[in-house]
Amino acid sequence: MSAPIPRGAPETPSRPDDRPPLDPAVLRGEFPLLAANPDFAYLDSAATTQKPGAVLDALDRFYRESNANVHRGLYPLAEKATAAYEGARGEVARFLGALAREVVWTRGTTESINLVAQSWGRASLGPGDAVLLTGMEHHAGLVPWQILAAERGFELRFLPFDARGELELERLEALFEDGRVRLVGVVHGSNVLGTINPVERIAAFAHERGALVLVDAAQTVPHRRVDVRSLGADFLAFSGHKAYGPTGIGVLWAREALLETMPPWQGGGDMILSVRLEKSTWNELPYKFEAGTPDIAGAVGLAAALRWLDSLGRDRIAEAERSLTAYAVGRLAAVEGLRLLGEPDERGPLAAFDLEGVHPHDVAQFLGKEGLAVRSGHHCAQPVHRELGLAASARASFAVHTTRDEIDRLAEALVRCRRYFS
Amino acid sequence: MSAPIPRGAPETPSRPDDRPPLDPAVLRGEFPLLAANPDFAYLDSAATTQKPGAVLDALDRFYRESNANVHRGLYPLAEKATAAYEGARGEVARFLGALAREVVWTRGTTESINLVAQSWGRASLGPGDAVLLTGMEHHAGLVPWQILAAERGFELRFLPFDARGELELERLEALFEDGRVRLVGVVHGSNVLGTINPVERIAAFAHERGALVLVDAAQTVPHRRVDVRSLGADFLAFSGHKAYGPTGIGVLWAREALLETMPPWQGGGDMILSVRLEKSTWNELPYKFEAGTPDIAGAVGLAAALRWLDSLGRDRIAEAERSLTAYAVGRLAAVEGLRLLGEPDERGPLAAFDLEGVHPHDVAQFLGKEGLAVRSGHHCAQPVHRELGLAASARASFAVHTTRDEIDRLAEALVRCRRYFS
Amino acid sequence: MSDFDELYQEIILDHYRRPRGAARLDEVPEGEIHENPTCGDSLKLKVEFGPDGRIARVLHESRGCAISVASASMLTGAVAGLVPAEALSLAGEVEAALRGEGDDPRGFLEGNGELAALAGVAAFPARVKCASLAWRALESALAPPPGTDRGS
Amino acid sequence: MSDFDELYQEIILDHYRRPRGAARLDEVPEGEIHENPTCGDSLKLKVEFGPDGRIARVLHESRGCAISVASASMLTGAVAGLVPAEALSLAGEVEAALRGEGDDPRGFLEGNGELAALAGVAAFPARVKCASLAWRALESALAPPPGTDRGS
Ligand SMILES: Cc1ncc(COP(=O)(O)O)c(C=O)c1O
Ligand SMILES: Cc1ncc(COP(=O)(O)O)c(C=O)c1O
Repeated sequence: MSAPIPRGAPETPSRPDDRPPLDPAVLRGEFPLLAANPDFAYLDSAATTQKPGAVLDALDRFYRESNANVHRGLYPLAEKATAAYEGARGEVARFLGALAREVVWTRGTTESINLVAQSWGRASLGPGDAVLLTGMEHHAGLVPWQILAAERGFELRFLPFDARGELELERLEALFEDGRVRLVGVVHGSNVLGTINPVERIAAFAHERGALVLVDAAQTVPHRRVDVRSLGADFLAFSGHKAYGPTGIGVLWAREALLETMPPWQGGGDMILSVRLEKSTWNELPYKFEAGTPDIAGAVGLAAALRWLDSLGRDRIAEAERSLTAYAVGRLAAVEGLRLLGEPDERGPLAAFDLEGVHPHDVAQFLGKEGLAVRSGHHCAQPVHRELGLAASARASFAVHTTRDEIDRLAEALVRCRRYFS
Repeated sequence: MSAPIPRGAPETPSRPDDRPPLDPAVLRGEFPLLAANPDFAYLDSAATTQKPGAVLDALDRFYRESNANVHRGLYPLAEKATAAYEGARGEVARFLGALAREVVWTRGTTESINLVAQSWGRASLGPGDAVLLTGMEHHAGLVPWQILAAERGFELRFLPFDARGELELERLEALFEDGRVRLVGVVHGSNVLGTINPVERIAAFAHERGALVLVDAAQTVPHRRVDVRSLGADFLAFSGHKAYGPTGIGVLWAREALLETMPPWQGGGDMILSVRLEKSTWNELPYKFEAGTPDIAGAVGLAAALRWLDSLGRDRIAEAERSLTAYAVGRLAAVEGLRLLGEPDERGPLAAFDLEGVHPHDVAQFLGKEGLAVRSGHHCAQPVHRELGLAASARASFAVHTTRDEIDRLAEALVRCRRYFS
Repeated sequence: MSDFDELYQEIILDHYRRPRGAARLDEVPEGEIHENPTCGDSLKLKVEFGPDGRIARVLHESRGCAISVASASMLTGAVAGLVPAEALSLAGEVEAALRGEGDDPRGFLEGNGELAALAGVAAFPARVKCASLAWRALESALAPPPGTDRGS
Repeated sequence: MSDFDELYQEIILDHYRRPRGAARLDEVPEGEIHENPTCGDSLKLKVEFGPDGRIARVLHESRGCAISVASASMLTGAVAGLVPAEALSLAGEVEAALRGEGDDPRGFLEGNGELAALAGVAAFPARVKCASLAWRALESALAPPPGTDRGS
């Protein structure tokens, strides 16, 4: 471990952004895939985002100009690679208002949460303990804990959501009453209901009762300011590919003091300080959790994506998407036979729905042929659907490049779709 | 899991390749980074390879033309992404002589071995059992077992190597005598000694005694034919980034029957069949081991790299590198004060060495300023170095683009280097 | 005819709107419900035999898309009167043809009455699971695999 | 002067070839050996105090590169005569300056006698660990951290 870790400074306090509002039609031009397909409406950004040219260029440039393995090379190219890679870590830290040594690279949100479960959880949880999850977790926020609970014998509890898709916070008191809850896992933005959950309040409540808080920010990092300290998170996970970055890279952020106490998860090169045949000792943070050659180019690409987001301005993005989402909700709600899943107070840029008499698969296939890409299925959130009495739903999700025109096309196609199948 | 899995057919029997020998100087031109730096001698391919244009184009083209999340989308772009991704799995299978359903995507060799340890190992090993490793494992092949041994209470044993860097196979009998060995972990090509180990013989021996065999093929897949059936492997791991592919992607291959019995490792989306709040069931192979959004572009890029390797011809590559390596060994051995680590019968394309009176760090720094990129350190193989009475070494490693001229420059610079520091 | 139109031929939509053999099958235990992991769709299936050992009737409770419901509906007609071995062999062939495997998958389906309408599925790999679900359920109803928690 | 020549100034090479304070320190227990995880280099360090509580002498057994040996060698001269608190504070400042941090890292080193020769290290981030190793060892010799298995 050779390169000094750049320090991420807490985010500068947000100044009002007085640039004109973002224009999605113009931003479309920054996405090569969209620019090449002018009639294609990509409404599946919650599954994965399209990539701006700036990110593709950063990836390509890394391989053409800086490619070498990191940390262990002394020749100039290896130093360049290490500087790019550790610089990317610093940029992620700055983006989250964290320290660079608190940023652990993973493949994505799923691996981040598994890391917490298998390192912190396996070492910390046992019979008599409980982990509290919300009823609207993505499978990534649920299944790792199920697997570990079966192994370690602790209890899983669930905070339910109401008909509008809001968490029933008034139940927290009872759920915590016996003092067994050690961790709360909460999705910041639901990928089905759209709900933006009040993580700050939940964290304050949990911390008063001695529990830690893990935030699944896969659906919020690309869309709004996410500052780990002001959220009050102890762990926070997100995926690069959902934030305009490449596939294969993601982040686990955790408070330094927690990371210090956690045992390593994977073993191998780079995470060690010293290896004897019979025993090894571990490297410092964050390398203790990064065994083997990391996705170097992916890290560089993710940093380029976050830089690109910041250049647009995160508040401007949030504002543009808020207004587009409100428009979409209005247009969709007016489609006959269409039921929106969730009517939360604050909604992220997505809308899942049920179209009476038409299975979501058929909806998506129909829309697909019209050049409208929406997702259908359970969106890796089967319990949410079961709670709503559905097996699956269709979902349209939005990004900085989504236009009102695309929403109009969606609403009109849905009317035709229902006619076609009934 | 929607797309049918293409079937990997066993490799076609090798016909003699009667094309002219590969010309490294010409191949250099296919690597954008090398082509742009004509005086730069990249002698660190064992750490990570440079990427041919064909791979960079495949990556870029994926994002520009096919980017979508896989498996769950029904619109045409998602089908294209899924076809590219599963097609890549089929190509890896064909390359290894395996079935597509036996190919699990990971981040690299390190994660592959951790997966075996934490899934198969945690479920299968306990007090009274032993895992036999060689004394020349990379940390990736050692530390995961150390971590698990501490948790599960089994024993680690080691097959030592001799002064030439060959495994002492005559000791196998004694190591297996008590019938406790359940798994043998063996590095196919040592990343320090260069030794190509006789995996076939070790596997036959182990299988007769009921033990499984895990092969770390990180240093052989890029350089020669690796056929999982003829090796007799039960598990085999390699990294894309060392085989001319992108960072962030690698492979665990395992026999289908083994994968079937292994519990999942990470939990999340895509690896499940059905999720209830309290319990879930697992998807079919290989998806049971692939939680969350995979490195889709990475898989596509790795397939492009393997295609590119196959277009050169794996036997031609092996032949060209064998001859280049023999030349390098001769040139290096003639440098005064230089001691090669290992003199194996069969050597992969690398040479680690000790230069009398000069620390490897200083060697690498000196060579770096001369435009020669070599690695220094313990190369994630501390026990090997300890066995040789060294803390570290310098290592030059070769690839299809390495020229004799670069070797000459290396040998000459080493002479000057020794003079400089003494 | 576009791929889409071939996928949703009139005969498919007809089977979807009026599925043959549809029934409530509350008696089918949870463990025997077949699920499509992509969407959480589920299918229960029950086979009734005649005194001659042939399949007298297949009933299904399908919660799924047009393709999966139509496939289940057509299955009921296609296997009635077959002995289990014949039905199993047909199921295997249909699944292979849906995946586009074999010498002439389209020809095979077109030579099997209404199943011809499923020939359009092969162009949509993501829908193969939907069309196969009922056939897999039939296979495990006729030859239940030893206790396993894998996807079918 | 190139970065390389500044890194390996004559004074560095001199300290490397004839390290001051070098000794065999077999008495230092295994747990107190400092290692550089990049290369497996190791360093043992022993501090001897005078009756006045000041550092009388520092001895080290360095197994490392020119930079790490020279840095250890120069350390012995730089901290002799200091009280522990002064030595700790110097170590902190040297490490920060090696990382290129602070207002004027080069100026700081150049104002500290022979340590000026370490100013070239900041241009080589991969070598900062080498140059810091002895200073970290000194810190833990003077204020051993509570039992930890982390890297230094
Ligand atoms: C023999 C061997 N095994 C395993 C690895 C680890 O590979 P990775 O860092 O890609 O996981 C390497 C490379 O560093 C290696 O040379
Ligand atoms: C809320 C939420 N959490 C977790 C995930 C999993 O992310 P990944 O598949 O990138 O690991 C997703 C996306 O699928 C998501 O929407």
